[in-house]
Amino acid sequence: MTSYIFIVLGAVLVNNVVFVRILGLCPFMGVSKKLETAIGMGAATTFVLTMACGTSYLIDRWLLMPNQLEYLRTLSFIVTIAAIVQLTELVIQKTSPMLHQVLGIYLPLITTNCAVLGVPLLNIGMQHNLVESLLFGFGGAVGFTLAMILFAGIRERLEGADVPVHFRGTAIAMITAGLMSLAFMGFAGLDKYK
Amino acid sequence: MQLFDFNGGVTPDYHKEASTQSPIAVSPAPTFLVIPLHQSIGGTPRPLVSAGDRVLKGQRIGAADGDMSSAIHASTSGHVVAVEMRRMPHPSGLSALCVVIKADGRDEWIARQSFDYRSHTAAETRDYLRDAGVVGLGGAVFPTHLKMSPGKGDKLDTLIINGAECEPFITCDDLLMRERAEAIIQGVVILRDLLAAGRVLVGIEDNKPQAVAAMTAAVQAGGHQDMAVVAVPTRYPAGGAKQLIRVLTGIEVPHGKRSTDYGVQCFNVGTAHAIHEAINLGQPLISRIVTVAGNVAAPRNYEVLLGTSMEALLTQSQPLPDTDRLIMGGPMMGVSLPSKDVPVVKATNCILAGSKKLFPPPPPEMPCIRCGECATACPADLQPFELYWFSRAKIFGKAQEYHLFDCIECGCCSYVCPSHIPLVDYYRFAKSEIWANESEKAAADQAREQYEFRQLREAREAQEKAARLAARTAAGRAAATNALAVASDATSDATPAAAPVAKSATTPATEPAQTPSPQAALIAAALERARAQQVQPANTTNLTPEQQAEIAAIEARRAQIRAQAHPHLPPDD
Amino acid sequence: MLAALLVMALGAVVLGAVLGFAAVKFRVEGDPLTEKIDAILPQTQCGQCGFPGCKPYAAAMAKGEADINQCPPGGDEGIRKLADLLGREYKPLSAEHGVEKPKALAVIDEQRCIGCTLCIQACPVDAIVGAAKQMHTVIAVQCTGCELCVPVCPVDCIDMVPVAENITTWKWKYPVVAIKPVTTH
Amino acid sequence: MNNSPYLRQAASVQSVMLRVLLALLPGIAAYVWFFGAAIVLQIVLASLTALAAEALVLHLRGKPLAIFLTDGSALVTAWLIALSFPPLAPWWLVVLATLIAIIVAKHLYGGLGQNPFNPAMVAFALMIVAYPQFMSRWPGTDAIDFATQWQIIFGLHANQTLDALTMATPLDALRTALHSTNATTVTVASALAHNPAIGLMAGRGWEWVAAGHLVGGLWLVQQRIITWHLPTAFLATLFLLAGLASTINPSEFAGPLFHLFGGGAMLAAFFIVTDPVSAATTPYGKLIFAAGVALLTWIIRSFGAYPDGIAFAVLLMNIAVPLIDMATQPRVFGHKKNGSNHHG
Repeated sequence: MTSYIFIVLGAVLVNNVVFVRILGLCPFMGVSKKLETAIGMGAATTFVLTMACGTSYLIDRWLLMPNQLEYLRTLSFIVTIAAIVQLTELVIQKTSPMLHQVLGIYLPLITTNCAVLGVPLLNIGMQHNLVESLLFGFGGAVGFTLAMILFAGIRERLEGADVPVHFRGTAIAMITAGLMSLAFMGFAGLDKYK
Repeated sequence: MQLFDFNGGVTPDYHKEASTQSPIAVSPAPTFLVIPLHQSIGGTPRPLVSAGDRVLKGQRIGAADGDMSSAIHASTSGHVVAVEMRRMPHPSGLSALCVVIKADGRDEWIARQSFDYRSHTAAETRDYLRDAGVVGLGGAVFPTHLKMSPGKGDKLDTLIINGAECEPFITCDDLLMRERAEAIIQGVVILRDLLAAGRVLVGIEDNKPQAVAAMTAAVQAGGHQDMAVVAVPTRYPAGGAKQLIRVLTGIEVPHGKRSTDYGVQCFNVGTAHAIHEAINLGQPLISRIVTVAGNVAAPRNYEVLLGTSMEALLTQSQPLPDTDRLIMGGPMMGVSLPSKDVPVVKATNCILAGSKKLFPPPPPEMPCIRCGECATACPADLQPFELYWFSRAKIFGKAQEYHLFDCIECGCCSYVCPSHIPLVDYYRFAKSEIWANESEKAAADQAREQYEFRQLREAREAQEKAARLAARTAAGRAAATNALAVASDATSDATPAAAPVAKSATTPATEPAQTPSPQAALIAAALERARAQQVQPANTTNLTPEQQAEIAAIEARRAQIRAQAHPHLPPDD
Repeated sequence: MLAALLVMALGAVVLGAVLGFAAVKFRVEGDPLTEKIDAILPQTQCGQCGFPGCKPYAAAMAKGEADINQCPPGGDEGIRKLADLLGREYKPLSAEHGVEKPKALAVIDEQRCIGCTLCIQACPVDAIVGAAKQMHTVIAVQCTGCELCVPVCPVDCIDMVPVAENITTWKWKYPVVAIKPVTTH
Repeated sequence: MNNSPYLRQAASVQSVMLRVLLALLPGIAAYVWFFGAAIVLQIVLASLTALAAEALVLHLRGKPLAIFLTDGSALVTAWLIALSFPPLAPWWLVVLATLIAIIVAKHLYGGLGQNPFNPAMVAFALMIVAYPQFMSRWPGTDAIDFATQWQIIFGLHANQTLDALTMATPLDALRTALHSTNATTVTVASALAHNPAIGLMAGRGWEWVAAGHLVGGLWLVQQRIITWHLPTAFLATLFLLAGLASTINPSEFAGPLFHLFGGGAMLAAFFIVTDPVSAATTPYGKLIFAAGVALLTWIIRSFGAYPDGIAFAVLLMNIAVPLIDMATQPRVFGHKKNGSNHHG
């Protein structure tokens, strides 16, 4: 049980997908201008990422490994993720048009969110079992959502700041992301305690 | 009696002693009076007089424009010299329509009759007050008759009379209460009766003991058991209506809500006095008490006829030579006037002469360090620094989320700001931008509706036309060809048969753009007529063929744009 | 090799079937985005954007076929709002589509008007009234200031008159920052 | 000609900053008393760098130098950097840190009042990540004369004897001991007992520096420069957490006084979490912010990889400030609900 909690906490804080593993920067920079969209994106990614971790584990364990097809891992994971994203988009469009509109073109972007591919691959590398895979994926996604929300909060406030012209927009956002990453380094070592 | 407290507020130096040393003086009637038609919240009254008319003192010269407005009266007898645009006592320095009266010195009143409000319906009394021009004299000039509905259950719990007068320098209400307490109480009685108020609380800041004593005496003399004069702690802005209601009753009236819905209503003492004069004496609102203070040798209160030039009034108090500005209102909320040559209006409770010494120019504005002093001082419990942050960056939506419109512009935040930021200026800017945006949005919505209606109509017309044309076939074509021939002649009117083709806005330019279109024929013909009628527009006397071709080309382009707009419509042929 | 092909083919078939089913099951009609964009546009219907009205321009933007900086009447603020809504980067108004001007209204000089009705046809919001051969008048409250009536008038009798400020439309100005930047360049 | 109000209270950013600097003096005095004048050298270095960097950026941005250079904000940042860094750190470390604090953390965000992160803490965190070996040069128990200190700071001192002159802070020593390989036998008591640097509570000398900061901080509260919310919430949370943990497991967790008077806790309580620009601003927000900093500080001190977690804790809570402020908006006059609702 404790190890499960450590998996989730580690994925959320210590090895935060965005700030420590530096994955999923595209939506992190792109959809974090407003808190609303950041939350929506985080929710959608959480769903997709958790699903992707479970599915990819099953594919790897029951399809690829028995047939010695590990070299197809990346390829088959991408295809699976793309399908899950498509499915999510269709479902969201039908059930929550508002969210769909808010997410706009960023929903398909989840397909190319490297975090969504990266976390399942990390799962395989860490030899997690199904439950651990799901938890790790969920934790990573929560960490991603956390990063998105915190970042969006700061960006909303920064909109009013008198940032030097050359640093406005993406430049200052990158610097901010860097400093946030620095702050998250403070969590280093917490997952290795005892 | 239990008093409540409001958060925030500040205690600046009050400077009230100087102008309370002498009694209210009557400012002499000037030769010329400039009476703006728009002196209250709401619609601009319609002028009822024109140049040359003789008017009597108290005669209505501007009629209320609907119910959300208030009438305007001549302040003295004389002749109307002009109804024209004059500079207003407004921060913009812009002009507005005013009635200019040359006084004849006789000061001849209209026939004055008291109004027995007990034998009239409430609606009739309200109309009477509207036509008597009674508005709130605390500075907001909201038409009083609009505040006269008791709200739920036809009864009001508490009627509050505002004699707090919290702004530094201003003492007009103080002196009015000292000298005319009985008249005020008579006005309060009328208000109490009309609003069916259960009790009346007169709130006066405790730095005006003489006013408290005078009002208490007047209440006792009248034997009013349901009235109480309450001294409230002196702290700016205790005289704000919302703050005074809170202090006296504990009730908080939110922004945009009517206080009657919460069982309270608040009137200024000056307004009560004006109601007494209008109803009991039959005198409409033509004068008011104005404090003249600040950088003057003899600060004092005057009873001033509305329309008197501020300069004339100021001179009576002998402004000091280093006076560099004129402020209407107090030092916390008053407006800097662009010129001395503006009239005293219903909103003028104080004229403040300023100097560099008295009101030093603010030190340079520094960035906000979010120290939170402003939030501590804000009587509306806002976060002024957040409002500033978003107003400065013109992120108005966010400013509204932080309740920009709950700001009463009392100036406490600017007063305490260590960075010397003119915070209120940012809020005024943001508010007027938001209002402008809203009216723009309304205009855009109307335009969209008009546009869509037009599109619908055009589509329908085009379809009808297409049907007609299809029926006509070759005959129509021949007529059109004829029309072209005729058009190139440009001597006679185009044949009626050509008209449908000429007007076919949906034709996707079937003819080459360069050839003269039937429209050109129409225009030429019209020009011909114009020439015949001797109304020759200077720039069209010699319309060269080149110019005609240009017009035709413009037409063709227009047709193309139209065609793009309706690609789905069937072509005319 | 064969196994790999089989696995991938199997995946493709299964996923394709699921998506196909979802596409049918969760189909939605309509495009609310155009409406939202249209709500931001100023509705002058001036056509300066290159489209025959605000709605077509909105539709083009919704499809991603038009840029957000083509509307001069909407101005800088309009572009910012569009950038915000569509999640695109702000960019300044495109010069080829015009410049931001203060709002003006069309006024017909009735002495010169010959009653040709061309302006009536050109007006996208029916803000000009008058019959053929009679003087035309602009209904000021309905005029959007699109200027479409100006070029079509054969006698140049339509002027664009900037809307003057009065006491009620006057706006507080942006507070002047007391600190003047030291100009070193 | 300005608009209303025409009256203003006499207050200025300058006087606020000046009083903050004054309040730092008791702590600095104790610092000099126990550890020599090296800290003064570092303060001078940091101040000069900060002013130069500030002047450079202001010039580049075309802003008036006179007003902004004298506002004192750069000096406050510089002093905080000097006071949080080891006094024997090489000169370039302090200069680099100050440059980063002023240019990156402050001015890239628009300068005074607009930085979301505490500039001094950005500098500290960056340096401890980048140069951990130099960030542990704390003065040892033996007094070193100023000449030697000067040599160490400017790199003129032979490196081999450096280790004898510097040592880890008590916080660091405790953490290293508890996390070492034979950690099973080490307890807080045994680790501290063998440390000559331990004074009454949290390190010889260090506890007096902290006391100095406490005195200065209380004066700031009395001067109404800072409100009680932030320091109280910070110190109380740290006290409670440390107290609770050390009561439950005294062999593994240090006591509350060790935490309060050790490391930069007192400096943080009154001078760092109270930075109004980067801290939360609503009354409840302030409590949450400061408590959050204390919680994270204690967690990082007790379980993390860095000796003193204050810098990271402050930065982490800085990140959350916009959200904290949003969630804790006070009730507006006349409104029922809290928070920023549109139609209240």
